[in-house]
Amino acid sequence: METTHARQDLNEMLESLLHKYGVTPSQKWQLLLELRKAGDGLALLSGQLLMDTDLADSYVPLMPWRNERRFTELKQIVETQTIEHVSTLRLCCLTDSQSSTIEQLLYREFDLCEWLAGSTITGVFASITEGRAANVLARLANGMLCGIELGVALPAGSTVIDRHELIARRGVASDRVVDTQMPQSSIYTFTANGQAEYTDTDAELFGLSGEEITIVRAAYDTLADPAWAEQCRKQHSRLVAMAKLAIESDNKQQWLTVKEEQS
Amino acid sequence: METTHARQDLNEMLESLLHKYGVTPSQKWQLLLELRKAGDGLALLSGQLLMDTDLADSYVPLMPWRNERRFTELKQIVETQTIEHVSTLRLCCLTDSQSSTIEQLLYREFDLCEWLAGSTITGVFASITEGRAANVLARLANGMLCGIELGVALPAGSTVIDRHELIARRGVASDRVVDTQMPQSSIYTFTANGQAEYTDTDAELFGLSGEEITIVRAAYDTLADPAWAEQCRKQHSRLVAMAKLAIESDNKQQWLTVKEEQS
Amino acid sequence: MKPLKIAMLSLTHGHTRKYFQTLKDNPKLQWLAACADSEEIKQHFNSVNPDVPCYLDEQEMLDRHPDIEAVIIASANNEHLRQTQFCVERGLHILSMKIPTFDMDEYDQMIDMVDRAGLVCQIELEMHYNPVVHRIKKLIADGELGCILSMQATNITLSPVWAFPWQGVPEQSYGSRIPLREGDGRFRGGALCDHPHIFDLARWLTGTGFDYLYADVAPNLRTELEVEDMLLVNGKMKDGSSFLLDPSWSRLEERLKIPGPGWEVFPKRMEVNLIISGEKGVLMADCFGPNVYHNGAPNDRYTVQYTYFDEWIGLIDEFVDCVRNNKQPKINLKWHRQTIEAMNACYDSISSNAPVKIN
Amino acid sequence: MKPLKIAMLSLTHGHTRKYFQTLKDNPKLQWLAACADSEEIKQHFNSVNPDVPCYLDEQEMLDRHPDIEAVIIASANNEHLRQTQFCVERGLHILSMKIPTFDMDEYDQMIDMVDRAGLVCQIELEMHYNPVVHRIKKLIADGELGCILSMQATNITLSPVWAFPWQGVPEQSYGSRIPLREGDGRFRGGALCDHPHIFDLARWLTGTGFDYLYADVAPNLRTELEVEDMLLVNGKMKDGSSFLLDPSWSRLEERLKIPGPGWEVFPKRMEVNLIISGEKGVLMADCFGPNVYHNGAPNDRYTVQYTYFDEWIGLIDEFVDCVRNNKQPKINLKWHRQTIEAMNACYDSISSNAPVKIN
Repeated sequence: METTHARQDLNEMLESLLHKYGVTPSQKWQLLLELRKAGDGLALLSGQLLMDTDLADSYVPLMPWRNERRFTELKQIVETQTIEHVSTLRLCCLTDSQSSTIEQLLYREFDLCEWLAGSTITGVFASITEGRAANVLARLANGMLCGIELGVALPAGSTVIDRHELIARRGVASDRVVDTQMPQSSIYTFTANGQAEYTDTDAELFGLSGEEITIVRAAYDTLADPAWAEQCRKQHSRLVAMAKLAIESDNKQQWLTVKEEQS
Repeated sequence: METTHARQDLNEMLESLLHKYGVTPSQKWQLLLELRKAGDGLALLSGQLLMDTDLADSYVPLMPWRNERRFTELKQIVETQTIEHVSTLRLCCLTDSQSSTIEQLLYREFDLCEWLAGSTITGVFASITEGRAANVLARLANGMLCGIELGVALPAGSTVIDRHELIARRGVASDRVVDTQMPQSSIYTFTANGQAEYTDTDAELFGLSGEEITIVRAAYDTLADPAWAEQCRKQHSRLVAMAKLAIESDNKQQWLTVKEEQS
Repeated sequence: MKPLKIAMLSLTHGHTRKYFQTLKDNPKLQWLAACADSEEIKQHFNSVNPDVPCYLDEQEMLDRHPDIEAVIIASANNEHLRQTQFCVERGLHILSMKIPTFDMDEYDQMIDMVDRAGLVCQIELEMHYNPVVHRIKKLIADGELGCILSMQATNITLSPVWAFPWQGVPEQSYGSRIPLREGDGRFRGGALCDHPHIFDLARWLTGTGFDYLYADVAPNLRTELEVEDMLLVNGKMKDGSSFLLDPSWSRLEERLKIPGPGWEVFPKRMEVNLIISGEKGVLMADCFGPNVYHNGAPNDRYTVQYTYFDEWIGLIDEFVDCVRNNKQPKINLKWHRQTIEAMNACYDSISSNAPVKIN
Repeated sequence: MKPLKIAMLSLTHGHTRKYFQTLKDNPKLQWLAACADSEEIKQHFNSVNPDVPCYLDEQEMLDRHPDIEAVIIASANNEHLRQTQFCVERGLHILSMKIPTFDMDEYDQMIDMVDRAGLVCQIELEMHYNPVVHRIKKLIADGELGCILSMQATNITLSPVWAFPWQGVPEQSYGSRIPLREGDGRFRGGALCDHPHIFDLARWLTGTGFDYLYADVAPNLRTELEVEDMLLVNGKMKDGSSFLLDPSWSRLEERLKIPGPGWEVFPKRMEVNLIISGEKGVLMADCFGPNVYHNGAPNDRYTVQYTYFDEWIGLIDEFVDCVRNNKQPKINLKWHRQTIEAMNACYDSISSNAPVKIN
């Protein structure tokens, strides 16, 4: 995760947001940017960091991508039936090998798949090469099909390249504008220091990076609504199991069904 | 101009194109990539290189941008009335100060303005800062208004950033896709050597850069049609005069009319 | 902090609906009442805000809700002087839509009456609370671009006249009926009057004022309108940097009476883009992008679905802070005066075909 | 070089119209005649190509134009075997549309008859002449990406069935009526049959063959069709690299009988995009972009206007060169065989819900 701020800063930002909107959490809490022994109270951190750990009661696994505005809008496009009868989801996420593992990308995209589709994955077929590229087909309980293209082969330090497209009987929705391949930015600068890009989407948390903003907002949501924190824990268990299932599917060259206890 | 090939290569490419399509020029010719004393026969080169020179009879000033496919298509969108009743043209071209002067950009964009609009510029108002940025309003004989935004403030070695938009009573046409700011490419590569972009549009001249292709094709057109070469010479004189007029407009802080002999 | 008790006037401005959610959700505000310009507007308001009392008479509203502390003036431009006076006389703080008045004598009267009453009068220019603009401001302040050479900016939208008819009536939008120029059948009061933001940004981002402006109009896209819808503005700032501004209604619209999904014909109905060239480099910005995209309901047309529009959070934060802590908002009447002067200069330039100096 | 005397058969294939300009303009060709599949098609042909004689009987065309040297087979897939035989018997070189046949016995008969006759039979896969594909091929050959780990590719279009009905008829498109799988009301013969290109590119760009393929269908966008329109293909190549291919009709269309402006509903009616991950980096490509854009006639919808479609120049260059100089085209029947095998494997995988091996 791109972090330009210390953990302390983010905790203070979250604290002031809770104060501004009058939210009083029922327990002590701490926002973490990496896996560490939780202290007193709740430890809030991205579920991607908890994939290889037993989920202790104090951990709240966050799915910060759900707080990205583009995904909020895509979900709303589906829910308001702006596009109707989604048939297929086409998800893609490419990173470098330092910022993600294939398992972590599977975790994120499986979650986005289920959340955007409003359904649960029932089975997967995966082709994975050297733990560096994965191609996955997932079928959802509501009949939709989802293709997931993942890779960690970008050079170190690259920004994430992703795409999320929903194809429906009426209309297509996507976070990439037509006839483009690359994510676009709000600001481009060209100076003697080279080219830089900026995309600021949140004036209230201005100064934080995009990823920092989503983790703060995701943590806020779980503190404001403990029932939601509980749902995150349940979804986390499913996502970890499905990521493992995808790897097993590649090993066995088989379509594998998500078992009941996973849903 | 980005040249990855020697002049000799381009002359050979042009020769083979003439041969393939059975075109036999009536005079000796030579394609030039920089201003030099012309030898025997015609010297074909970009008109932008001839702005400070008397136009000797042997020079054929080329407007190679007219051979860019995107501009051919934009012109066709106007001519076929796919968009109807154009009101305003919005043109923009930003380069570094090594590859262009403001005068050269004025030359190019004035030509594109008249060619896409199918009309002639009747007057201009320009604001120019330190010879490094220019903002121009041009009015056309057919009533259209054109805004031209120019700059040579990009860092050395930058690729050109431009945009050409036509706004009509029915429809908008542009060479930039909606909700983007930067020119897009056909291919992006991300390797340890950094990011690279490629846009190949011409399999017949594959291997040449985009600018090389347009200069070869522009030269071909003038050799295939001597009447067209003569028109290029006339247009060249107007464009040089209008670029000077824009600079005069900035100095005088006045709207200036294009004089009859210029049209 | 005690929530600010607030009301809305007229409800005929294009931004009216943007306040509804804010007024309901923002814990810093307590929305007491609204006053509609007409019975038709009142009925529509009641249908979407059934819990907020709506009146047709401003005095009646105040009589029923004597604890109102501030009002949002959301009316046609030619109502602003009268409503400002009305508020000042009753000691109400004001959050006003973007054009106080184009008549500079009236404008100075408004400054004078607000100053003497010691009230907050904030002009709503929401770009000041846009996160992309924050970043641009910071990059310039950090010296990334060096001295500014040139700024090119668009503030282009579809035309709201079909939903807000006063925006097409010269007397209501510009304040009087003045021909654009000799031989042109159109009058002042169109797209230019709708788009002060880039004039404001040119001043705010460069930190200097306008030196001169030259403007020209193009043929209207909407031939039915008697006001201009396409124009371009050229000129220089006092620091010698040049600019080109596009404040047009250059995106076509479906002629909806009540704006909603499917309003746009071109996929992006609103754009504020900037290119700033400086001695050290170039910055390009889209203040409302990137976004998400669909071609679904209602028209199956490709559409830019904006992903963030949070300006009203910061705007209300500032307004409440100014009222409660007795501060002057950044965009007060005095700051905003040169923006209005510059817009008037554009109209004068169009009619004279010559640049107009700003003092 | 003497121009090649050429004719067209059937005129029912979606690419038919792309040849008209080429056949008229290309100095390497002399277009002698055409033979239409029906009176209706003949009439339309005559209206756009009044100078080219058009027949309804293939033998009659040859009798009238005995100097025809080569033909373009532009017909439904189930006509290809018969027409190939017809041509071979008459010593005519063949440029054939993209699916010779899905029946592998028939396919091998075709190889055999063409081989024995010593004729050129080139399969039209125009991506081989696309300049972006040339660049990709060169970048891979130059080792920019190292060994390939993964390839993701789309070959998505609108559905041409309303203009070319045979593409929705299992018997004419796939060659027989075979259910997609138990309990599914659809049959083989839809979008997959229209999109061999990315299967071909996977082989051509990686330089290896398919190991296994797994495919699945999604709910149809067009519920009226009895063939599949949405599917995805997963699997691995022999070198261990994995792939995900999308050969869907995932872009909606106006149901025009004769394709033309306004055909597309989604702005981009056709896309071939690739992402190739290698040990040394990643390549992303759009073989048909960037372009120009408008929202004008006929539907005021935002539309991608393609800026280059020159594939037919290189395609004809190769075909004429092969005929005149007795060469084998790159995409001959033998090369193309595994592409067809892989597409059949997709259908088998859909019906078995298991990956299918390629030998």
